[in-house]
Amino acid sequence: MDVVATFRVEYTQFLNPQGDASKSLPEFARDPEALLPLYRAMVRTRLFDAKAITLQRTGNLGTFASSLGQEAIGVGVASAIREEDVLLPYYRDHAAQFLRGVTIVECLLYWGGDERGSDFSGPRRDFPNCVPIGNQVCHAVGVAYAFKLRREARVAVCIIGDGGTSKGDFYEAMNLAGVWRAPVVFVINNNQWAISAPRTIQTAAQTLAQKAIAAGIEGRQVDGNDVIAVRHVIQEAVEKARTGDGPTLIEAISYRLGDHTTADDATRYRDPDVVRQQWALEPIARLRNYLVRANAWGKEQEDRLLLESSETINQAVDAYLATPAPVTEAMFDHLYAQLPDAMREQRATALRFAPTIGERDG
Amino acid sequence: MDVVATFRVEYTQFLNPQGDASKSLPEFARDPEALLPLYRAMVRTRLFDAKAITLQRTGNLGTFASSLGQEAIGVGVASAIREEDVLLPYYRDHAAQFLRGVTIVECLLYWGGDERGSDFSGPRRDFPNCVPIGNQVCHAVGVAYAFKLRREARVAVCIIGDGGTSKGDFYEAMNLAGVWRAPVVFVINNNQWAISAPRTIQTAAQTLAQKAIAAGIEGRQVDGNDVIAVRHVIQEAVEKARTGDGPTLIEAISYRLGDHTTADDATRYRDPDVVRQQWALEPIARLRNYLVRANAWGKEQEDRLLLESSETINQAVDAYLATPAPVTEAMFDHLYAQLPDAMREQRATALRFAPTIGERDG
Amino acid sequence: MAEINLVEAVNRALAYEMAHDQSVVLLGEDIGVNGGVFRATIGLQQRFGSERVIDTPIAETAIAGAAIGMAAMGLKPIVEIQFSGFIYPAIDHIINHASRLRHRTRGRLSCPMVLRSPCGAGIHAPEHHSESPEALFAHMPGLRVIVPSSPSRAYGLLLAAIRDPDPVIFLEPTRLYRLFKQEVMDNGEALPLDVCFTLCEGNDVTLVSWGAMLHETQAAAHGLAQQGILAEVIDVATLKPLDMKTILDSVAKTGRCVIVHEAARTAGYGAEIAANLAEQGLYSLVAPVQRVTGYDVVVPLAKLEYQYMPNVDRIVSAVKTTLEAA
Amino acid sequence: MAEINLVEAVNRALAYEMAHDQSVVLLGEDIGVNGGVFRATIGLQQRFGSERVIDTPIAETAIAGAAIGMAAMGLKPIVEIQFSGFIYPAIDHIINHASRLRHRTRGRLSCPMVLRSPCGAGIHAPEHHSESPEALFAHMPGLRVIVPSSPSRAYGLLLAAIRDPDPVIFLEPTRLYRLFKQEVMDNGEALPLDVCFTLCEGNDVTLVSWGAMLHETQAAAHGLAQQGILAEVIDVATLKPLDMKTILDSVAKTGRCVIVHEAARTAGYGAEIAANLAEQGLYSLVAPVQRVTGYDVVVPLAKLEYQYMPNVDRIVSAVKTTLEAA
Ligand SMILES: Cc1ncc(C[n+]2csc(CCOP(=O)(O)OP(=O)(O)O)c2C)c(N)n1
Ligand SMILES: Cc1ncc(C[n+]2csc(CCOP(=O)(O)OP(=O)(O)O)c2C)c(N)n1
Ligand SMILES: [Mg+2]
Ligand SMILES: [Mg+2]
Repeated sequence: MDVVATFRVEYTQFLNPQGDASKSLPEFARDPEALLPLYRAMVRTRLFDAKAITLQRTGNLGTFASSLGQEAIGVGVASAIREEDVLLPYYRDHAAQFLRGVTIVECLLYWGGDERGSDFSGPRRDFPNCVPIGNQVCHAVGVAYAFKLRREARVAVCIIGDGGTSKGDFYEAMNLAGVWRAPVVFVINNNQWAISAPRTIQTAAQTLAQKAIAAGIEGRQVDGNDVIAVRHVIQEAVEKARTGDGPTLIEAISYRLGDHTTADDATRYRDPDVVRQQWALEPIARLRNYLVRANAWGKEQEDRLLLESSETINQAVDAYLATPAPVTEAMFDHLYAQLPDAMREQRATALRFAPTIGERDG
Repeated sequence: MDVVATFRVEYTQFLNPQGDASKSLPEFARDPEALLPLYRAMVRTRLFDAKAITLQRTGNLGTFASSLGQEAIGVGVASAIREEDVLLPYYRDHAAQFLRGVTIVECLLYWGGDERGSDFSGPRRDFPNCVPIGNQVCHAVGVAYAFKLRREARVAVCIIGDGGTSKGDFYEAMNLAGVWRAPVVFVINNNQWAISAPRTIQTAAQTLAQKAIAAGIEGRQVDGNDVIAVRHVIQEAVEKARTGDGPTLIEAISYRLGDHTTADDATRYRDPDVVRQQWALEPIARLRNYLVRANAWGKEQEDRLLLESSETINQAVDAYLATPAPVTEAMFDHLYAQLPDAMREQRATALRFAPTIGERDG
Repeated sequence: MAEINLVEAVNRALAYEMAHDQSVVLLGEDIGVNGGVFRATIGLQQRFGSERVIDTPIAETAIAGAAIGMAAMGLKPIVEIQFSGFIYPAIDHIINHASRLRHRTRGRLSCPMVLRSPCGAGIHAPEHHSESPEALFAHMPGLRVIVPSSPSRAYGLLLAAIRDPDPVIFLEPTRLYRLFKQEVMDNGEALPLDVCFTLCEGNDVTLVSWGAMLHETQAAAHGLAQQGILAEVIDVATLKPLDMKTILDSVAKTGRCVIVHEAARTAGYGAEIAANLAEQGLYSLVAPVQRVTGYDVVVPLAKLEYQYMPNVDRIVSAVKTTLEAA
Repeated sequence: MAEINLVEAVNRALAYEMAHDQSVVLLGEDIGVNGGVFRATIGLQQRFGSERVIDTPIAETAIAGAAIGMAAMGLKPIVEIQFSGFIYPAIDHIINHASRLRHRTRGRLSCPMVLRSPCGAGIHAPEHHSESPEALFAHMPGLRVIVPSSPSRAYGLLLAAIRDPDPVIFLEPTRLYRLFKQEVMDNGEALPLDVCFTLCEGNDVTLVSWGAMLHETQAAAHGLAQQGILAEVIDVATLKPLDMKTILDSVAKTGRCVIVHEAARTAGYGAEIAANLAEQGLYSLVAPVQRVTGYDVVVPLAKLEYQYMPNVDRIVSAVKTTLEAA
């Protein structure tokens, strides 16, 4: 038997869990100061997640999916791409969206059950959160094709969970991107759980990155709790795509430190001890340790950051809570560019019989 | 960057295109006599294909998909599996079905537009032809799971085309089979065309066998024009599955020497010269050359085989042409185990207004 | 005899049949250790093992397809699709294979499977979690389509669905999962799959509905009763095959019909019932049929979902219209 | 002015719009070099290049999904699904994204795409090649659904569909592709997407149909005319949004209505039209509405497909029934 093809999957990490550089850092990370924006973004996201959960618990928000422990993925991705690139997020990507310019109020409106949250400012071309698992991967390939067709130096970047890699959409889209050499980057947030399903019941593949091999494209693994590594690997993939060298799949290994969503209770299906161990790997302390040792960060800055971030978040929460609910007719708006005459009567009926709109708790 | 995983794809061939053994043959093939049934089966299939095309051209058969040039795949597969195993074919697998016990008449009835063709004798549990690309791969995993659950030493074997490997079903099913370690073998008939789409349009992957890596299962490539190699590789995969060691993907490389179906005209999209070159690789002459050199076959046997086969086929064709068309009410039979009362009136209407049933030409 | 809610009734029916029929297997996402996101399968994996209660990868297409393969081999797979908004990747296998495997093989193979999925709005769920796709399946030849509206009917109809030799789509209204309890005898008794249930009799108007909307429909009937208007309330329960006779007999008596469903109006299943009235019940109708349905819009997010769903006022007003007519 | 058949009309419309709108791109299986299995796209790749006329892998899910991404970025993708039996893997993206991208982003993004697919039986095609799925799409909020019945309407309606800023499902009856020719001016003039077309006027009965079945419906109208029965024939053409007014006005005049379609009867689109008559046209109806449709069975293979499809006799008989009534 002759060997007709061989493949390998590589793994990238710069900061080990203790926050020591395990190898020389990439250009952008040489100056610790340059890493502060990434650190601040991760901290702000974590504070936001905590706040959002409180809002849900107190009946002021709908089901919410926290990114606890996976902040480095969203921040690494968003910091590596350009304003004109297009992000196709799933429902756990507000860390990336915030850096892209989506406001906290918009994010809260969305999870509060108000479509206006997806009419976000900042990245007007970015896609809204994709809730049906995997669909966004197909959309990303179409977005990338449009860029390629128009000779625009733009890249589509989509994010999907480890569970999402079991979905046909993921494979069909990667395969299509390979054929089209489309300027797209597929990022897997491998937080090792899909609600109650551990990574092991999703696939017998030893890595998720190797799924790229099926599409004939490059697949890489990165420490998803090392924001430097994530940003670096994404940056390489994005520039590769931008210069016409095709798609890349990146598996970012992290861990879901929280429940799947506020509707979930992870203690039903996983061992709290394992979660406790995973806390030793989380991205924020890791980068903080590095910055502190590099004398780029200290208690004073930390306190100020926490204070300022909390204020920003609280102001946004007030604005969110003060936002009047959408009007009944909103459900007929934007269904079509123009509402068909055939539907005017339905709209009138809706207005006539609409119950008074519920408070935030619905 | 550390390498965290490596993979390889191997290729198997025993008989080279000239029919010389490029390496020592597997056990079952040591005695040339043992290969005669395979040779006869391939020849019979080729004669059948020619006949079926004539029937279609003369208005006595519907659209038909010939297996010209790919006979070794069906024959290799069917000769390697057991009666109690289950075959899940697509629409180009009558070579395998005939060896399984499906009759020529049944095959003609199916392509002639009569559901009774799928109520075939012989392998009562085998699936009917799958026309929607890729679906059968999912079914095969469920079939295999049933065997595993009941501790039956049976294997599900499905066949799919190279174009079918672009479909989400194919990936989802392989991935699921990997997780379940299901006793299933996935065979790709890589005839290098999907109607007018060359293999290169389907995927950027250099081999189709490597798609198994995405599912964490074994993927192998085999010369699909070498019936010995096909049977050998399938046999290994089937026994591996039977003994609980999980699924395998096998890419059998062949070539579609004919049109996609009788509804197709391949000269519209491919170079006849390339097809002519591919004739040098086809499986029947290859095995014949080997058998002749091994003094196991000669002109006399060849003539008798052609004569006998033609007679068998012609008798079957007569039986097919003599088969009365199905009755109108047949479309209500077997829709449910028992026809719901709500549908009795529809059935009566159908009987009342049915036009006289068309002749074979519909 | 215990009082249980609808999701508990589903759980009991599944448990009963798994205990009595070894060929029944469950597969879906998070149905094992986690007992399903709505807990419909809670306790079943512990009791029947992970080989019969299978936590699958996220792959609705392969889940449906694999179930077909299992069913063809004599198992009775019961698939749980986590929310009806995620049922669409399974439709290809349902319509192209499950619904026709028996037909296309002339009975040689069959597909005794059940596809369960929560459906409907009203629990402030996220996007895509509030769909009502029953009409899509009701249009597909070879299927049975069921939407239960109470714990006892959920129990009896689900048992019937599992025992049915052909594929059944079983849609469970999430809003009813815990809305109310009922005494349900866990005696393994199935309900018939070919009849509508008349929940209360009346001579003035016929109210036809199914699933969660029966709750509003019955509330409307109560309100009307106070005003001396006696409505006959029919729970369609099994949408396909449809027991039109029960509805026609009722309309022959009342002369008026209001059909209530949560799904979008256009080509919703209410249209099929109204069409049958126009064909077979025309001479009974003394007033135009009324459909009170969800609007032809995307089901809005939580803030407006109750503006989308039919409510008691709309139903009562529709009834009044039919009474004023003629 | 040239006489062309329906598939040529489709080809002309595609060519016209590609020539006048750079943002139009085609994608599908075998649509390039091969010009599509029905030749609907013949010559287009040679003329507009393989970047705008894209031969795709066999992946209906990703094809539909990619089209949505393209559309959101300002392209106008036109997807060809090779046969309607293979449209089902695309449904998830159509209902969960294409139909609601504008709605869920409050107009920030939109999805101006067309999904074309052959539909219907009658050409002795293999299994799964004869489906009529229009009702499934008509039930989905946010879509437009069109089924042309002649070369000129195919040309004008397809142009309108491409220019429409929202997703359109465009189903082309294979049986009509080459059945007859018509003079069609290739002048880029679109037809309106919100009206039914009255093909011939009559006072005795209203015949409502669409797609290939209009052929049988018109033949029936001819036959009836010989017997002095004057039927008004309406081509619905755009099923969603539905121009019910044209149908109601006609029935107000005739008092009788027969709806003809090829798809299975239960929850077919004929039900929606009949339901509207029961709601808004009841007092015009002097006879029960009749639906002449495909049966609720799997479309049989070639041998029985003409036993499945509605034929002139059935239509005429239904008309007679409505005339005898009352
Ligand atoms: C097609 C589809 N099926 C099922 C669901 C229900 N569901 C929501 S989240 C989830 C788990 C996703 O896990 P993963 O992809 O790993 O992302 P994570 O939530 O862990 O970030 C499931 C099954 C869905 N949203 N879409
Ligand atoms: C889901 C689906 N899409 C499209 C088709 C139409 N179609 C029939 S055969 C075919 C090409 C299949 O090519 P391949 O898988 O290589 O098998 P081959 O015919 O070459 O043996 C296509 C696109 C189909 N049958 N099913
Ligand atoms: Mg996960
Ligand atoms: Mg092929």
